Amino acid sequence: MTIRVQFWSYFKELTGCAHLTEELPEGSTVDELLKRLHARHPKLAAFQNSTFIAVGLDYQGRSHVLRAGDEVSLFPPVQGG
Amino acid sequence: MTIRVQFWSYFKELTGCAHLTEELPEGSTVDELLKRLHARHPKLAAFQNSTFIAVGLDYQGRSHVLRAGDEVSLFPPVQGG
Amino acid sequence: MKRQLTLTRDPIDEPALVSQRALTAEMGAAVYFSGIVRGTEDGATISAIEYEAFTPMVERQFNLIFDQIEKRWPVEGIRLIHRLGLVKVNEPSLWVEVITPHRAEAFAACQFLIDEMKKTVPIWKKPLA
Amino acid sequence: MKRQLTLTRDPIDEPALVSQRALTAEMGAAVYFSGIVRGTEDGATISAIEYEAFTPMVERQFNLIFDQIEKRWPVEGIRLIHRLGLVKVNEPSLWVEVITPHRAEAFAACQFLIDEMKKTVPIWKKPLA
Repeated sequence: MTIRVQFWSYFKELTGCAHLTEELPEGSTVDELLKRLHARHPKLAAFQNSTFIAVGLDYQGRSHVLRAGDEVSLFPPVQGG
Repeated sequence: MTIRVQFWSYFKELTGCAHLTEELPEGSTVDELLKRLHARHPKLAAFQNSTFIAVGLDYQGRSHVLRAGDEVSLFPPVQGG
Repeated sequence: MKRQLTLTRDPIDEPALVSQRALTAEMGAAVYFSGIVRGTEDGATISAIEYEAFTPMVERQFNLIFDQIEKRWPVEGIRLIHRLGLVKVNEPSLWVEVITPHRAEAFAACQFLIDEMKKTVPIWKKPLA
Repeated sequence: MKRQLTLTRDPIDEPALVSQRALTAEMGAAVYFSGIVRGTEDGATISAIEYEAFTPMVERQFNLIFDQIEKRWPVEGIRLIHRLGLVKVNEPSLWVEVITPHRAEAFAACQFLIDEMKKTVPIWKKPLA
Protein backbone atom coordinates (compact mmCIF):
# COMPACT_ATOMS: atom_id res chain seq x y z
CA MET A 1 0.00 0.00 0.00
CA THR A 2 1.09 3.58 -0.61
CA ILE A 3 1.59 5.94 2.34
CA ARG A 4 2.29 9.62 1.89
CA VAL A 5 4.74 11.16 4.40
CA GLN A 6 5.07 14.86 5.19
CA PHE A 7 7.91 16.45 7.17
CA TRP A 8 7.47 19.77 8.95
CA SER A 9 9.72 22.46 10.44
CA TYR A 10 13.40 21.44 10.68
CA PHE A 11 12.54 17.81 9.92
CA LYS A 12 12.42 18.97 6.30
CA GLU A 13 16.05 20.07 6.61
CA LEU A 14 17.10 16.89 8.43
CA THR A 15 15.70 14.75 5.62
CA GLY A 16 16.17 17.21 2.75
CA CYS A 17 12.55 16.48 1.91
CA ALA A 18 9.05 17.97 2.44
CA HIS A 19 7.07 14.92 1.39
CA LEU A 20 7.57 11.50 -0.09
CA THR A 21 5.58 8.35 -0.72
CA GLU A 22 6.46 5.00 0.73
CA GLU A 23 5.33 1.52 -0.28
CA LEU A 24 4.58 -0.67 2.74
CA PRO A 25 3.01 -4.10 3.21
CA GLU A 26 -0.67 -4.05 4.17
CA GLY A 27 -1.11 -3.89 7.95
CA SER A 28 2.14 -2.02 8.59
CA THR A 29 2.30 0.18 11.67
CA VAL A 30 3.63 3.70 12.17
CA ASP A 31 6.59 2.06 13.89
CA GLU A 32 7.49 0.08 10.79
CA LEU A 33 7.28 3.22 8.65
CA LEU A 34 9.49 5.10 11.12
CA LYS A 35 12.13 2.36 11.20
CA ARG A 36 12.37 2.51 7.44
CA LEU A 37 12.65 6.31 7.41
CA HIS A 38 15.19 6.32 10.25
CA ALA A 39 17.38 3.79 8.43
CA ARG A 40 17.42 6.11 5.43
CA HIS A 41 17.76 9.38 7.43
CA PRO A 42 20.04 8.94 10.47
CA LYS A 43 19.65 12.65 11.30
CA LEU A 44 15.92 12.09 11.70
CA ALA A 45 16.58 9.00 13.82
CA ALA A 46 18.54 11.16 16.26
CA PHE A 47 15.31 13.05 17.02
CA GLN A 48 13.10 10.02 17.47
CA ASN A 49 12.37 10.80 21.13
CA SER A 50 11.04 14.22 20.18
CA THR A 51 9.14 13.25 17.05
CA PHE A 52 5.42 14.01 16.91
CA ILE A 53 3.39 11.71 14.67
CA ALA A 54 0.04 12.47 13.07
CA VAL A 55 -1.98 10.31 10.71
CA GLY A 56 -4.29 12.57 8.79
CA LEU A 57 -5.08 15.41 11.24
CA ASP A 58 -4.86 13.37 14.46
CA TYR A 59 -1.97 12.34 16.67
CA GLN A 60 -1.20 8.64 16.74
CA GLY A 61 1.21 6.38 18.56
CA ARG A 62 3.77 4.06 16.96
CA SER A 63 1.55 1.00 17.20
CA HIS A 64 -1.13 2.61 15.03
CA VAL A 65 -1.92 0.45 11.99
CA LEU A 66 -1.70 2.33 8.71
CA ARG A 67 -4.11 2.03 5.83
CA ALA A 68 -3.60 2.57 2.11
CA GLY A 69 -3.72 6.27 1.30
CA ASP A 70 -2.89 7.45 4.81
CA GLU A 71 -0.97 10.66 5.11
CA VAL A 72 1.59 10.56 7.93
CA SER A 73 3.09 13.79 9.28
CA LEU A 74 6.31 13.86 11.27
CA PHE A 75 7.42 16.97 13.11
CA PRO A 76 9.33 18.31 16.10
CA PRO A 77 7.57 19.71 19.22
CA VAL A 78 5.08 22.42 18.33
CA GLN A 79 5.73 26.08 19.17
CA GLY A 80 2.61 28.12 18.48
CA GLY A 81 1.89 31.49 20.07
CA MET B 1 -10.72 66.69 69.43
CA THR B 2 -12.76 66.91 66.25
CA ILE B 3 -13.11 63.86 64.02
CA ARG B 4 -14.78 64.01 60.64
CA VAL B 5 -16.84 60.96 59.67
CA GLN B 6 -17.90 59.99 56.15
CA PHE B 7 -20.46 57.34 55.22
CA TRP B 8 -20.45 55.62 51.83
CA SER B 9 -22.86 53.56 49.73
CA TYR B 10 -25.99 52.45 51.62
CA PHE B 11 -24.49 53.50 54.94
CA LYS B 12 -25.53 57.01 53.91
CA GLU B 13 -29.13 55.81 53.72
CA LEU B 14 -28.88 53.88 57.01
CA THR B 15 -27.72 57.01 58.83
CA GLY B 16 -29.46 59.60 56.65
CA CYS B 17 -26.09 61.32 56.51
CA ALA B 18 -23.07 61.60 54.18
CA HIS B 19 -20.70 63.21 56.69
CA LEU B 20 -20.67 64.61 60.17
CA THR B 21 -18.19 65.79 62.75
CA GLU B 22 -17.83 64.28 66.16
CA GLU B 23 -16.16 65.64 69.29
CA LEU B 24 -14.20 62.93 71.13
CA PRO B 25 -11.75 62.95 74.06
CA GLU B 26 -8.06 62.92 73.05
CA GLY B 27 -6.80 59.35 72.67
CA SER B 28 -10.16 57.89 71.67
CA THR B 29 -10.10 54.81 69.46
CA VAL B 30 -12.10 53.91 66.38
CA ASP B 31 -14.07 51.56 68.62
CA GLU B 32 -15.17 54.43 70.88
CA LEU B 33 -16.25 56.45 67.86
CA LEU B 34 -18.20 53.48 66.49
CA LYS B 35 -19.99 52.84 69.79
CA ARG B 36 -21.15 56.41 69.83
CA LEU B 37 -22.36 56.26 66.21
CA HIS B 38 -24.06 52.90 66.74
CA ALA B 39 -25.95 54.22 69.76
CA ARG B 40 -27.27 57.03 67.63
CA HIS B 41 -27.90 54.93 64.49
CA PRO B 42 -29.21 51.44 65.36
CA LYS B 43 -29.57 50.61 61.65
CA LEU B 44 -25.82 51.14 61.27
CA ALA B 45 -25.16 49.01 64.36
CA ALA B 46 -26.96 46.12 62.67
CA PHE B 47 -24.18 46.11 60.01
CA GLN B 48 -21.26 46.28 62.41
CA ASN B 49 -19.89 42.89 61.36
CA SER B 50 -19.72 44.02 57.75
CA THR B 51 -18.45 47.55 58.32
CA PHE B 52 -15.18 48.56 56.66
CA ILE B 53 -13.25 51.29 58.47
CA ALA B 54 -10.68 53.63 56.97
CA VAL B 55 -8.81 56.47 58.65
CA GLY B 56 -7.66 58.82 55.95
CA LEU B 57 -7.04 56.56 52.93
CA ASP B 58 -5.97 53.44 54.85
CA TYR B 59 -7.90 50.63 56.49
CA GLN B 60 -7.69 50.49 60.29
CA GLY B 61 -8.95 48.20 63.01
CA ARG B 62 -11.18 49.20 65.92
CA SER B 63 -8.29 49.59 68.33
CA HIS B 64 -6.68 52.29 66.18
CA VAL B 65 -6.13 55.51 68.18
CA LEU B 66 -7.60 58.57 66.51
CA ARG B 67 -5.93 61.96 66.30
CA ALA B 68 -7.45 65.41 66.01
CA GLY B 69 -8.43 66.14 62.43
CA ASP B 70 -8.66 62.49 61.39
CA GLU B 71 -11.20 61.64 58.74
CA VAL B 72 -12.89 58.31 59.37
CA SER B 73 -14.77 56.54 56.56
CA LEU B 74 -17.34 53.83 57.22
CA PHE B 75 -18.70 51.67 54.42
CA PRO B 76 -20.10 48.27 53.49
CA PRO B 77 -18.05 45.63 51.60
CA VAL B 78 -16.58 47.01 48.40
CA GLN B 79 -17.88 45.93 44.97
CA GLY B 80 -15.63 47.30 42.27
CA GLY B 81 -15.39 45.85 38.78
CA MET C 1 6.58 49.47 36.52
CA LYS C 2 4.48 51.97 34.58
CA ARG C 3 1.09 52.62 36.18
CA GLN C 4 -1.86 54.33 34.63
CA LEU C 5 -5.03 54.55 36.69
CA THR C 6 -8.12 56.35 35.45
CA LEU C 7 -11.51 56.81 37.08
CA THR C 8 -13.95 58.23 34.59
CA ARG C 9 -17.63 58.91 33.98
CA ASP C 10 -17.10 58.50 30.21
CA PRO C 11 -17.42 55.24 28.27
CA ILE C 12 -14.23 53.15 28.07
CA ASP C 13 -12.90 53.27 24.51
CA GLU C 14 -11.23 49.85 24.40
CA PRO C 15 -10.10 49.95 20.76
CA ALA C 16 -8.40 53.32 21.34
CA LEU C 17 -6.73 52.03 24.50
CA VAL C 18 -5.45 48.92 22.72
CA SER C 19 -4.12 51.04 19.86
CA GLN C 20 -2.17 53.14 22.38
CA ARG C 21 -0.32 50.15 23.79
CA ALA C 22 3.38 50.82 24.41
CA LEU C 23 5.91 48.13 25.20
CA THR C 24 9.61 47.37 24.93
CA ALA C 25 11.11 44.56 22.84
CA GLU C 26 11.51 42.38 25.96
CA MET C 27 7.74 42.07 26.43
CA GLY C 28 5.93 39.07 24.99
CA ALA C 29 2.51 39.10 26.66
CA ALA C 30 -0.39 41.51 27.04
CA VAL C 31 -3.43 40.35 28.99
CA TYR C 32 -6.64 42.38 28.98
CA PHE C 33 -9.69 42.08 31.15
CA SER C 34 -12.96 43.82 30.38
CA GLY C 35 -15.57 43.63 33.10
CA ILE C 36 -18.95 44.16 31.51
CA VAL C 37 -22.26 45.08 33.18
CA ARG C 38 -24.61 42.10 32.95
CA GLY C 39 -28.35 42.32 32.44
CA THR C 40 -29.24 40.61 35.70
CA GLU C 41 -28.21 41.22 39.30
CA ASP C 42 -29.31 38.76 42.00
CA GLY C 43 -31.81 37.30 39.55
CA ALA C 44 -33.51 40.59 38.66
CA THR C 45 -33.30 42.27 35.26
CA ILE C 46 -31.43 45.56 35.40
CA SER C 47 -30.70 48.29 32.85
CA ALA C 48 -27.54 49.73 34.37
CA ILE C 49 -25.32 49.92 37.43
CA GLU C 50 -24.45 53.13 39.21
CA TYR C 51 -20.89 53.14 40.56
CA GLU C 52 -19.86 55.27 43.53
CA ALA C 53 -16.25 55.66 44.66
CA PHE C 54 -14.25 57.21 47.47
CA THR C 55 -11.84 58.46 44.83
CA PRO C 56 -8.65 59.35 46.74
CA MET C 57 -8.84 56.10 48.67
CA VAL C 58 -9.46 54.18 45.43
CA GLU C 59 -6.21 55.62 44.10
CA ARG C 60 -4.37 54.85 47.33
CA GLN C 61 -5.63 51.25 47.46
CA PHE C 62 -4.94 50.54 43.79
CA ASN C 63 -1.40 51.81 44.27
CA LEU C 64 -0.91 49.48 47.25
CA ILE C 65 -2.00 46.59 45.01
CA PHE C 66 0.33 47.80 42.23
CA ASP C 67 3.17 47.88 44.81
CA GLN C 68 2.52 44.22 45.63
CA ILE C 69 2.37 43.25 41.95
CA GLU C 70 5.64 45.06 41.29
CA LYS C 71 7.33 42.97 44.00
CA ARG C 72 5.92 39.65 42.80
CA TRP C 73 5.98 39.70 38.99
CA PRO C 74 8.14 41.30 36.28
CA VAL C 75 5.38 43.59 35.02
CA GLU C 76 6.42 46.39 32.66
CA GLY C 77 3.14 48.25 32.78
CA ILE C 78 -0.43 48.24 34.04
CA ARG C 79 -3.24 50.39 32.73
CA LEU C 80 -6.54 50.30 34.59
CA ILE C 81 -9.74 52.21 33.93
CA HIS C 82 -12.81 52.04 36.15
CA ARG C 83 -16.01 53.82 35.31
CA LEU C 84 -18.01 55.79 37.85
CA GLY C 85 -21.61 56.91 37.67
CA LEU C 86 -24.09 55.15 35.41
CA VAL C 87 -22.87 52.23 33.26
CA LYS C 88 -25.42 50.54 31.01
CA VAL C 89 -25.80 46.79 30.52
CA ASN C 90 -23.28 45.44 27.97
CA GLU C 91 -20.83 48.30 28.57
CA PRO C 92 -17.50 47.71 30.31
CA SER C 93 -17.16 49.16 33.81
CA LEU C 94 -13.56 47.96 34.20
CA TRP C 95 -10.70 47.58 31.74
CA VAL C 96 -7.25 46.30 32.69
CA GLU C 97 -4.07 45.81 30.69
CA VAL C 98 -1.04 43.95 32.09
CA ILE C 99 2.18 43.70 30.07
CA THR C 100 4.93 41.22 30.97
CA PRO C 101 7.70 39.21 29.30
CA HIS C 102 5.76 35.90 29.41
CA ARG C 103 2.12 34.97 29.60
CA ALA C 104 1.95 33.14 32.94
CA GLU C 105 2.92 36.23 34.93
CA ALA C 106 0.54 38.47 32.96
CA PHE C 107 -2.41 36.20 33.76
CA ALA C 108 -1.33 35.84 37.41
CA ALA C 109 -0.84 39.57 37.96
CA CYS C 110 -4.07 40.52 36.20
CA GLN C 111 -6.14 38.06 38.25
CA PHE C 112 -4.42 39.12 41.47
CA LEU C 113 -5.16 42.76 40.68
CA ILE C 114 -8.86 42.14 40.16
CA ASP C 115 -9.18 39.79 43.16
CA GLU C 116 -7.51 42.33 45.44
CA MET C 117 -9.53 45.19 44.00
CA LYS C 118 -12.69 43.36 44.99
CA LYS C 119 -11.44 43.13 48.57
CA THR C 120 -10.02 46.59 49.22
CA VAL C 121 -10.83 49.24 46.62
CA PRO C 122 -13.72 51.42 47.86
CA ILE C 123 -16.12 51.33 44.93
CA TRP C 124 -19.76 50.38 45.36
CA LYS C 125 -22.51 49.58 42.94
CA LYS C 126 -26.23 50.12 42.87
CA PRO C 127 -28.23 48.17 40.25
CA LEU C 128 -30.88 50.21 38.43
CA ALA C 129 -34.07 48.60 37.11
CA MET D 1 -20.16 28.20 21.96
CA LYS D 2 -19.28 30.52 19.09
CA ARG D 3 -15.86 29.78 17.58
CA GLN D 4 -13.89 31.95 15.23
CA LEU D 5 -10.46 30.72 14.20
CA THR D 6 -8.30 32.62 11.74
CA LEU D 7 -4.83 31.85 10.42
CA THR D 8 -3.49 34.82 8.53
CA ARG D 9 -0.35 36.27 6.99
CA ASP D 10 -1.68 39.81 7.64
CA PRO D 11 -1.05 41.88 10.79
CA ILE D 12 -3.59 41.35 13.58
CA ASP D 13 -5.74 44.48 13.91
CA GLU D 14 -6.50 44.28 17.63
CA PRO D 15 -8.49 47.53 17.92
CA ALA D 16 -10.75 46.45 15.04
CA LEU D 17 -11.23 43.02 16.61
CA VAL D 18 -12.12 44.54 19.99
CA SER D 19 -14.58 46.92 18.35
CA GLN D 20 -16.31 43.93 16.70
CA ARG D 21 -16.98 42.20 20.04
CA ALA D 22 -20.45 40.68 20.25
CA LEU D 23 -21.97 39.39 23.46
CA THR D 24 -25.32 38.77 25.09
CA ALA D 25 -26.56 40.51 28.24
CA GLU D 26 -25.65 37.46 30.39
CA MET D 27 -21.93 37.92 29.74
CA GLY D 28 -19.83 39.84 32.25
CA ALA D 29 -16.22 39.07 31.34
CA ALA D 30 -14.01 39.33 28.28
CA VAL D 31 -10.39 38.21 28.60
CA TYR D 32 -7.88 38.94 25.86
CA PHE D 33 -4.41 37.59 25.33
CA SER D 34 -1.95 39.09 22.87
CA GLY D 35 1.21 37.08 22.33
CA ILE D 36 3.87 39.45 21.04
CA VAL D 37 7.16 38.61 19.30
CA ARG D 38 10.03 39.49 21.64
CA GLY D 39 13.38 40.91 20.52
CA THR D 40 15.41 38.01 21.87
CA GLU D 41 15.18 34.25 21.42
CA ASP D 42 17.47 31.96 23.44
CA GLY D 43 19.58 35.01 24.34
CA ALA D 44 20.16 36.18 20.76
CA THR D 45 18.72 39.37 19.30
CA ILE D 46 16.20 38.70 16.55
CA SER D 47 14.22 40.90 14.17
CA ALA D 48 11.28 38.61 13.47
CA ILE D 49 9.90 35.10 13.73
CA GLU D 50 8.74 33.07 10.78
CA TYR D 51 5.72 30.88 11.59
CA GLU D 52 4.98 27.68 9.68
CA ALA D 53 1.77 25.69 10.14
CA PHE D 54 0.19 22.44 9.04
CA THR D 55 -3.03 24.37 8.49
CA PRO D 56 -5.78 21.72 8.33
CA MET D 57 -4.31 19.99 11.39
CA VAL D 58 -4.08 23.34 13.20
CA GLU D 59 -7.80 23.79 12.63
CA ARG D 60 -8.55 20.23 13.72
CA GLN D 61 -6.46 20.51 16.90
CA PHE D 62 -7.84 23.92 17.88
CA ASN D 63 -11.35 22.56 17.49
CA LEU D 64 -10.52 19.63 19.77
CA ILE D 65 -9.35 22.16 22.38
CA PHE D 66 -12.50 24.24 21.87
CA ASP D 67 -14.55 21.05 22.40
CA GLN D 68 -12.86 20.52 25.75
CA ILE D 69 -13.40 24.15 26.77
CA GLU D 70 -17.05 23.93 25.84
CA LYS D 71 -17.46 20.97 28.19
CA ARG D 72 -15.64 22.56 31.09
CA TRP D 73 -16.64 26.23 31.19
CA PRO D 74 -19.72 28.29 30.26
CA VAL D 75 -17.98 30.12 27.41
CA GLU D 76 -20.21 32.07 25.03
CA GLY D 77 -17.55 32.71 22.42
CA ILE D 78 -13.89 32.36 21.52
CA ARG D 79 -12.10 34.24 18.80
CA LEU D 80 -8.54 33.25 18.02
CA ILE D 81 -6.15 34.60 15.40
CA HIS D 82 -2.68 33.22 14.76
CA ARG D 83 -0.32 34.76 12.27
CA LEU D 84 1.71 32.72 9.80
CA GLY D 85 4.77 33.75 7.86
CA LEU D 86 6.98 36.59 9.03
CA VAL D 87 6.01 38.46 12.22
CA LYS D 88 8.27 41.31 13.31
CA VAL D 89 9.42 42.00 16.87
CA ASN D 90 6.75 43.90 18.87
CA GLU D 91 3.91 42.63 16.68
CA PRO D 92 1.35 40.14 18.00
CA SER D 93 1.53 36.63 16.56
CA LEU D 94 -1.46 35.41 18.58
CA TRP D 95 -4.65 37.09 19.73
CA VAL D 96 -7.36 35.38 21.78
CA GLU D 97 -10.72 36.56 23.11
CA VAL D 98 -12.76 34.53 25.59
CA ILE D 99 -16.21 35.69 26.68
CA THR D 100 -17.96 34.23 29.73
CA PRO D 101 -20.50 35.22 32.41
CA HIS D 102 -17.83 35.69 35.14
CA ARG D 103 -14.15 36.43 35.15
CA ALA D 104 -12.72 33.29 36.77
CA GLU D 105 -13.90 31.02 33.95
CA ALA D 106 -12.70 33.45 31.26
CA PHE D 107 -9.18 33.46 32.72
CA ALA D 108 -9.22 29.68 33.21
CA ALA D 109 -10.45 28.92 29.70
CA CYS D 110 -8.06 31.38 28.06
CA GLN D 111 -5.04 29.96 29.88
CA PHE D 112 -6.13 26.39 29.17
CA LEU D 113 -6.51 27.23 25.48
CA ILE D 114 -3.00 28.65 25.19
CA ASP D 115 -1.39 25.91 27.30
CA GLU D 116 -3.03 23.21 25.18
CA MET D 117 -2.18 25.02 21.95
CA LYS D 118 1.47 24.88 22.93
CA LYS D 119 1.25 21.10 23.33
CA THR D 120 -0.77 20.01 20.31
CA VAL D 121 -1.29 22.66 17.61
CA PRO D 122 1.20 22.11 14.76
CA ILE D 123 2.75 25.54 14.37
CA TRP D 124 6.52 26.03 14.40
CA LYS D 125 8.69 29.09 14.58
CA LYS D 126 12.04 30.03 13.14
CA PRO D 127 13.75 33.12 14.64
CA LEU D 128 15.29 35.47 12.08
CA ALA D 129 18.37 37.60 12.91
